[in-house]
Amino acid sequence: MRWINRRIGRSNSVLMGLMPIILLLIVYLIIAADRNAINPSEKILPLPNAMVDAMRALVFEKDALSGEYLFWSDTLASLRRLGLGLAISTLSALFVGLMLGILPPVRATFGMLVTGIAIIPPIALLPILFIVFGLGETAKVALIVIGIAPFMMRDIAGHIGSLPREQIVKAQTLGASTWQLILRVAVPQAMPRLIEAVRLSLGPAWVFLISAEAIAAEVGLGYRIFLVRRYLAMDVIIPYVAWIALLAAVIDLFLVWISRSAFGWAHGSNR
Amino acid sequence: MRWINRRIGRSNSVLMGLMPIILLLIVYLIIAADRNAINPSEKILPLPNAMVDAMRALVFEKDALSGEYLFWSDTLASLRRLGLGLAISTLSALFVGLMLGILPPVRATFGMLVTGIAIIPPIALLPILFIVFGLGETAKVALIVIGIAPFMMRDIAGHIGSLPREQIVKAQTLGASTWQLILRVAVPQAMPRLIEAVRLSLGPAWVFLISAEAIAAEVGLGYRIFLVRRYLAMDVIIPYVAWIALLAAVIDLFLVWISRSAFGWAHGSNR
Amino acid sequence: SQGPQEDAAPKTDFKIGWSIYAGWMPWPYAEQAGIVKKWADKYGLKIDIVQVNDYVESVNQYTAGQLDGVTVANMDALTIPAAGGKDTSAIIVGDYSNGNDGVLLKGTNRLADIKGRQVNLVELSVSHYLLARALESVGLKMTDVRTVNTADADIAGAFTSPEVKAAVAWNPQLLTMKKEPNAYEVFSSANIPGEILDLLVVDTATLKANPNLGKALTGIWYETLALMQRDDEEGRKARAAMAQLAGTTPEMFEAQLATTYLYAEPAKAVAATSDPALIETMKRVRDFSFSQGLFGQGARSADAVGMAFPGGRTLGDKDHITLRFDDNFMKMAADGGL
Amino acid sequence: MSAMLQLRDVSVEYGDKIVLERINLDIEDGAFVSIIGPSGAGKSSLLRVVLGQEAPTGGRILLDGQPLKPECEPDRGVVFQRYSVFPHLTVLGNTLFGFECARAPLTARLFGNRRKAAIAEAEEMLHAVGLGDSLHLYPAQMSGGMQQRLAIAQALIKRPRILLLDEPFGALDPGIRADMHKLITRLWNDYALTVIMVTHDLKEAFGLATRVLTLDKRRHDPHAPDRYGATVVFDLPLDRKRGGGSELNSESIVDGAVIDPPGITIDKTCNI
Amino acid sequence: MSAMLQLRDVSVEYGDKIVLERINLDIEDGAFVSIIGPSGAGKSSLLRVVLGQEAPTGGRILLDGQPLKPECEPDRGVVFQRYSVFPHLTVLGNTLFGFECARAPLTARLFGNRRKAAIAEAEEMLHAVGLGDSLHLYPAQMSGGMQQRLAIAQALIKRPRILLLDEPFGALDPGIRADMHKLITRLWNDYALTVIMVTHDLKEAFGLATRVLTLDKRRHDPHAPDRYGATVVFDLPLDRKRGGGSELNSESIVDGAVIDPPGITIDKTCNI
Ligand SMILES: Nc1ncnc2c1ncn2[C@@H]1O[C@H](COP(=O)(O)OP(=O)(O)OP(=O)(O)O)[C@@H](O)[C@H]1O
Ligand SMILES: Nc1ncnc2c1ncn2[C@@H]1O[C@H](COP(=O)(O)OP(=O)(O)OP(=O)(O)O)[C@@H](O)[C@H]1O
Ligand SMILES: [Mg+2]
Ligand SMILES: [Mg+2]
Repeated sequence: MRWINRRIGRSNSVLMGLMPIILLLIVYLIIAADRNAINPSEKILPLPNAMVDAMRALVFEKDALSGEYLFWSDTLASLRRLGLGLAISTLSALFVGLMLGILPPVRATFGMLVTGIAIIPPIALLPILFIVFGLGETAKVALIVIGIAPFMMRDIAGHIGSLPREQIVKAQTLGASTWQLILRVAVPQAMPRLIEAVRLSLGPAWVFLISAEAIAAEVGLGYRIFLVRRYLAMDVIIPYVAWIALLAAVIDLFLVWISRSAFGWAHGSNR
Repeated sequence: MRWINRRIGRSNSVLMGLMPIILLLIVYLIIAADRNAINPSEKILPLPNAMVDAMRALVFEKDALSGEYLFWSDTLASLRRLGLGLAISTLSALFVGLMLGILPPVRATFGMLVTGIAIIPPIALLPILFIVFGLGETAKVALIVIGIAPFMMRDIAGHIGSLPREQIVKAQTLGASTWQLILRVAVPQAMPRLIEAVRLSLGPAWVFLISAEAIAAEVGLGYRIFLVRRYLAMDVIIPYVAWIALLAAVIDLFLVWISRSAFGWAHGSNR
Repeated sequence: SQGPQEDAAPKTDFKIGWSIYAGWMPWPYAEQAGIVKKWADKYGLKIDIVQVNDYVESVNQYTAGQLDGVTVANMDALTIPAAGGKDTSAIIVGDYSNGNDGVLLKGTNRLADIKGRQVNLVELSVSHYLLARALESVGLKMTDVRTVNTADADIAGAFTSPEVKAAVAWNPQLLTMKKEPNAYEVFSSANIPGEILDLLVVDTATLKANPNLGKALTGIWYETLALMQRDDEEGRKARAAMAQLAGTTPEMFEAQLATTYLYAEPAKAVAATSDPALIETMKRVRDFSFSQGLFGQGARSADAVGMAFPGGRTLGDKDHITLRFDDNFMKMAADGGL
Repeated sequence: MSAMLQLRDVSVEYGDKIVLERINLDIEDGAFVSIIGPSGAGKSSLLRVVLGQEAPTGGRILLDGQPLKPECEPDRGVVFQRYSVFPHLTVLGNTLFGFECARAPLTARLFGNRRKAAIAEAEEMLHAVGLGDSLHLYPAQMSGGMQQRLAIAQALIKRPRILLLDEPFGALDPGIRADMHKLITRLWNDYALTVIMVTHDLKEAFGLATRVLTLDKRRHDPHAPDRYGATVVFDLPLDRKRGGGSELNSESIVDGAVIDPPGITIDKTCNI
Repeated sequence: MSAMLQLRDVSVEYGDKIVLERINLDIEDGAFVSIIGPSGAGKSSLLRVVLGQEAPTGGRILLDGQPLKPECEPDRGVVFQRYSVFPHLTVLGNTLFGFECARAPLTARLFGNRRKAAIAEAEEMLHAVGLGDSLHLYPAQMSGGMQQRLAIAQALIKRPRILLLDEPFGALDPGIRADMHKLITRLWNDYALTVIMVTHDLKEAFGLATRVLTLDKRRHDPHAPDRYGATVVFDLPLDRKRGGGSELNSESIVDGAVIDPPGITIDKTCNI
């Protein structure tokens, strides 16, 4: 059977998907074991037992200074910032993306601006951001929003802009005003795409979150990673990154699930 | 006339697009003039004349030590890295995206891996990156590639995966093998989307380039920005960022032009 | 593999990393001025002076074996490569910070007012150490302040934010931050002379296999220092070039040099290295680092990392000596034996 | 009184290609106009300009004596050739859409009793087009003919003043097609609609309409096929009047169709 | 010898909805089978399983006695109901695609003389379907009927062993439709094709085919409309034989059609 036509069952697919990941893990273990054999205090590629040791204190023991379980307070702080950043970005992307995509005058006026903002690397202008947003939580959330929202806006605008013209015409002949058309035709059809855009932005969002936490923070996953980078504690960094990947994967799966259950029409077998 | 139906002419659209940008400039000038009146050694929001002064030496004067025009050698170095990073990302996105999108077994095996890589924030693993790729040009290009390629791969895979099933079936009934189907049906239809993905990735690519140059470089736009950031020399940083935005905008327009001239079929009025 | 315990074979190509700091600017200048090539040729070597913009990354890369040597502060030499099991030799003690690091407060010039404030600084760096020493000097404890980790590249920008009321930083950022209206320097490394040392370290195994590397580096260093110390046109030109390499003006650079105590003559450096006060300093640095957990979760005592000093004196675990203060090459330079 | 819809020298071009050339046409209020003509002649293009979806390249279109805005208004309904319905709405949702827009300007959604009333109306229409059993299917789950019927129901339920139909019954079997003929005739009668319908079925064209237009090229240059556009070559008024029964004997179609295939004979003398 | 294509108890379900129920069918080599039936009966679904695009939910399909792989092979050609052509290829490119796949396994592109020969062949086919003037248009620039003709040309030029047509002539005017009838009859004759065609035009169904199948539900439960699926309710062999002339008097259609509208009369006695 031709490769294009081979359908893979659900459980098989999970198994096959795990294979390369397990392979990578094994490769890592071999290289790490090798390096550890040469240098018993190897820091760069620690073995799992070193990671477990390093993490145990962070996960299960209260920090003497703050009286908190560092790992969990890091996770909570980062998730709060990420959630807020994603929520603001998603809402503004929906709003601005729709306007840009469906209203030619808005596109003419603000299209260039959004492209411009999308293009300017925000981390280059940090001092100005500090003035506007200060150094606290606002700044961190703002960096996430500035980092990912313009991309999402453009993506949604592009998607809405390419809705078949017939649909727009049809809606108008059925009496839809601009507002009704946005509410009932554009928004619902933008939703699955919006979820897709959030999924694609998840990686960049973490990047900006970690950058923000690297710049000024007292708690957070990115804070901890950049802090312990000062003494090359890969035995903490690697578990933290794995934890971030796991969190991101869970969010990703959750988004897929939402999209499938709420917008089934967009996932039907397209005949 | 309803807002949805207002078509804006080309020249009008340019004028309207410039308006908010000019407005922002004016706002900047007012605030900057204000701050400069209060504090004559204001550093964060410099006035244009300060920027011109600061840039003159970089743009027009040979550096005594290296005998180079710093601004131009920075630009050249950064553009080379960016170009290489984008080229590698684009090619790998095309290749991997196609395979993931069209071949179910490949998707089952590597889909999870690509998602995983897309999700892991590469800057958290910088030490490992530099160890693997060294401190030279490779690492900088690699950071760009790791930063944007997974997103592009997923985007292309998604697009190819949602090609109407009829087309795939039709091609097979016309005798196309998997290879021919990829070559003649999937690749050409992926191209406009690929250009779109490059456009959307341009912003993140600059972010990663600047991050890489901030860590290890001797020349480059991001290097210079981070070098003078220690002195809060916004009179250099702002022109540099503006220059980056201009370069990015030119690349963006160029990509739009390529897409329109080479893939006209994808831009025809969809009736 | 780049395992440091391996007996490195003799080789001729070396990479030395540096990052921007007043006391280290002689290195890139020496390269541009041809001094590096001159000495390298003399010993039949090829020495590459590599700039790493991000200081921590330069030390990390050295630890990872990507660089044969790196410019580093004494505390970081101890906590990153040495604690990471990489046997490291400090062959040049270049200077100590004599005001290059400082504690800044806004709106008050009394150090004691820092109590209860939020302090922005690069955590776990020499700034942290300086803060600890400053607090100690007025009888405060670390828990009396709240520290916020702030990236060194951004601390100058962050300090302009009205939220930030206290910060610890080093030059050149410190100079920029001092200009902020209402900012006072309430404590500086000038109050603890000789405790924050700037070193050139190389991999011990590489050095053993290639003693010529140590000779060439020491030769380069002292020839360049001699040049930049001159008060004539040439000396000024050298300093101006270094200023430009650091991305700043000659005036600013001179100001930074003024707070850097350079051991311009090798004899002085040798004296400082063999002074028992160095052991005292390193003990204090070590204890601070251990209390902050910088030796990693595995370390059970401050003695986990062993250090060796001239004259066979040691500190900490004698069986695991990974940081060696080696004055042999500086001695050779002092004796004109290079 | 002048005609409701007036086309004056209307032409449509795509780039160099001239599709419609100087079309002059008056359509009276309440007319049922069939448009026939070869494939690619420009029938759909003509509907598009009348709909307001595209502006003609040349000439003017007047509606009630006023220039037509290049915009689609709810007084004109349409069924596109490639039947397009909203993929994110069910059959019922698609049919309700017009009501919801008209009756709930702000939310575009109906609730409570008003919703029930609207649903009842929609269900009646859907039963009439034979989709009474498929209220909750999404378009992706329907056959081609079902989607086409949905598009018809969606347009008819609004009772637009002018109804533009582009091969509306093309994908339907004869039985359902006959039902549709009856339905459209009834609505045309009861609500005084003006209908413009493109079709390839001559019997349908002549059977339903009060007037048949043929669109074709008058001149053809074999070396430059795009040089001349199509125009109205025949304009045939029929004597069918509103209120009269359909000229098409729908009964015979239903009788002779799928239900009883052996009854069908190919009648060579049948000249359509 | 057993039939070329054998369906044994084939059924198709979508979720709870039973569409086709236990279909048993033998189709001989060289047959021309028309399938008629009400909209939504499952005609397209039947074509999809025969094509291999979908696997039947139950039952077996045998081709030449071998189980059919759930995969589309080049021995089966298809024209979909919603004519789908490649949007990124011109008319010529779409038509050449089949040749290029067959004759250039590696590059899927032809060059030089081989390309010229292929183009000549493609142009001939495109002339036959009336697209000779539109070689370089993209699908987005064509009318519905033109796209449908392109899809037909694309499938016919490969001369597949089994040709599956889903309402192939639905969007065509009578003149072109008659040309198409002649074309398909000629190809069926000359290349010994087996044709399975879904159509709503009874005259077409009976005029072209050697056998007419009617697909419909045998039982219908008004309270559970999805409960029973459609099956073959009538299976009518006709006496048309390969090589014989078309039963359809195409001439009369061409004569009586668009070219000369006044000649058309609605013949009420015409029982189709
Ligand atoms: N993906 C799906 N999910 C649910 N039901 C479906 C799906 N696809 C098709 N159906 C149902 O299958 C039935 C048959 O569809 P099919 O397209 O085969 O009909 P058809 O006989 O070709 O009709 P038409 O003449 O209108 O084209 C329809 O009632 C339709 O609702
Ligand atoms: N975007 C376009 N660019 C170029 N030519 C176009 C475009 N749209 C339509 N045409 C041309 O306009 C002509 C008329 O198209 P139209 O769709 O109006 O035909 P039609 O009479 O509806 O045909 P059919 O009966 O096949 O639907 C066609 O020849 C087509 O090639
Ligand atoms: Mg048409
Ligand atoms: Mg069908």
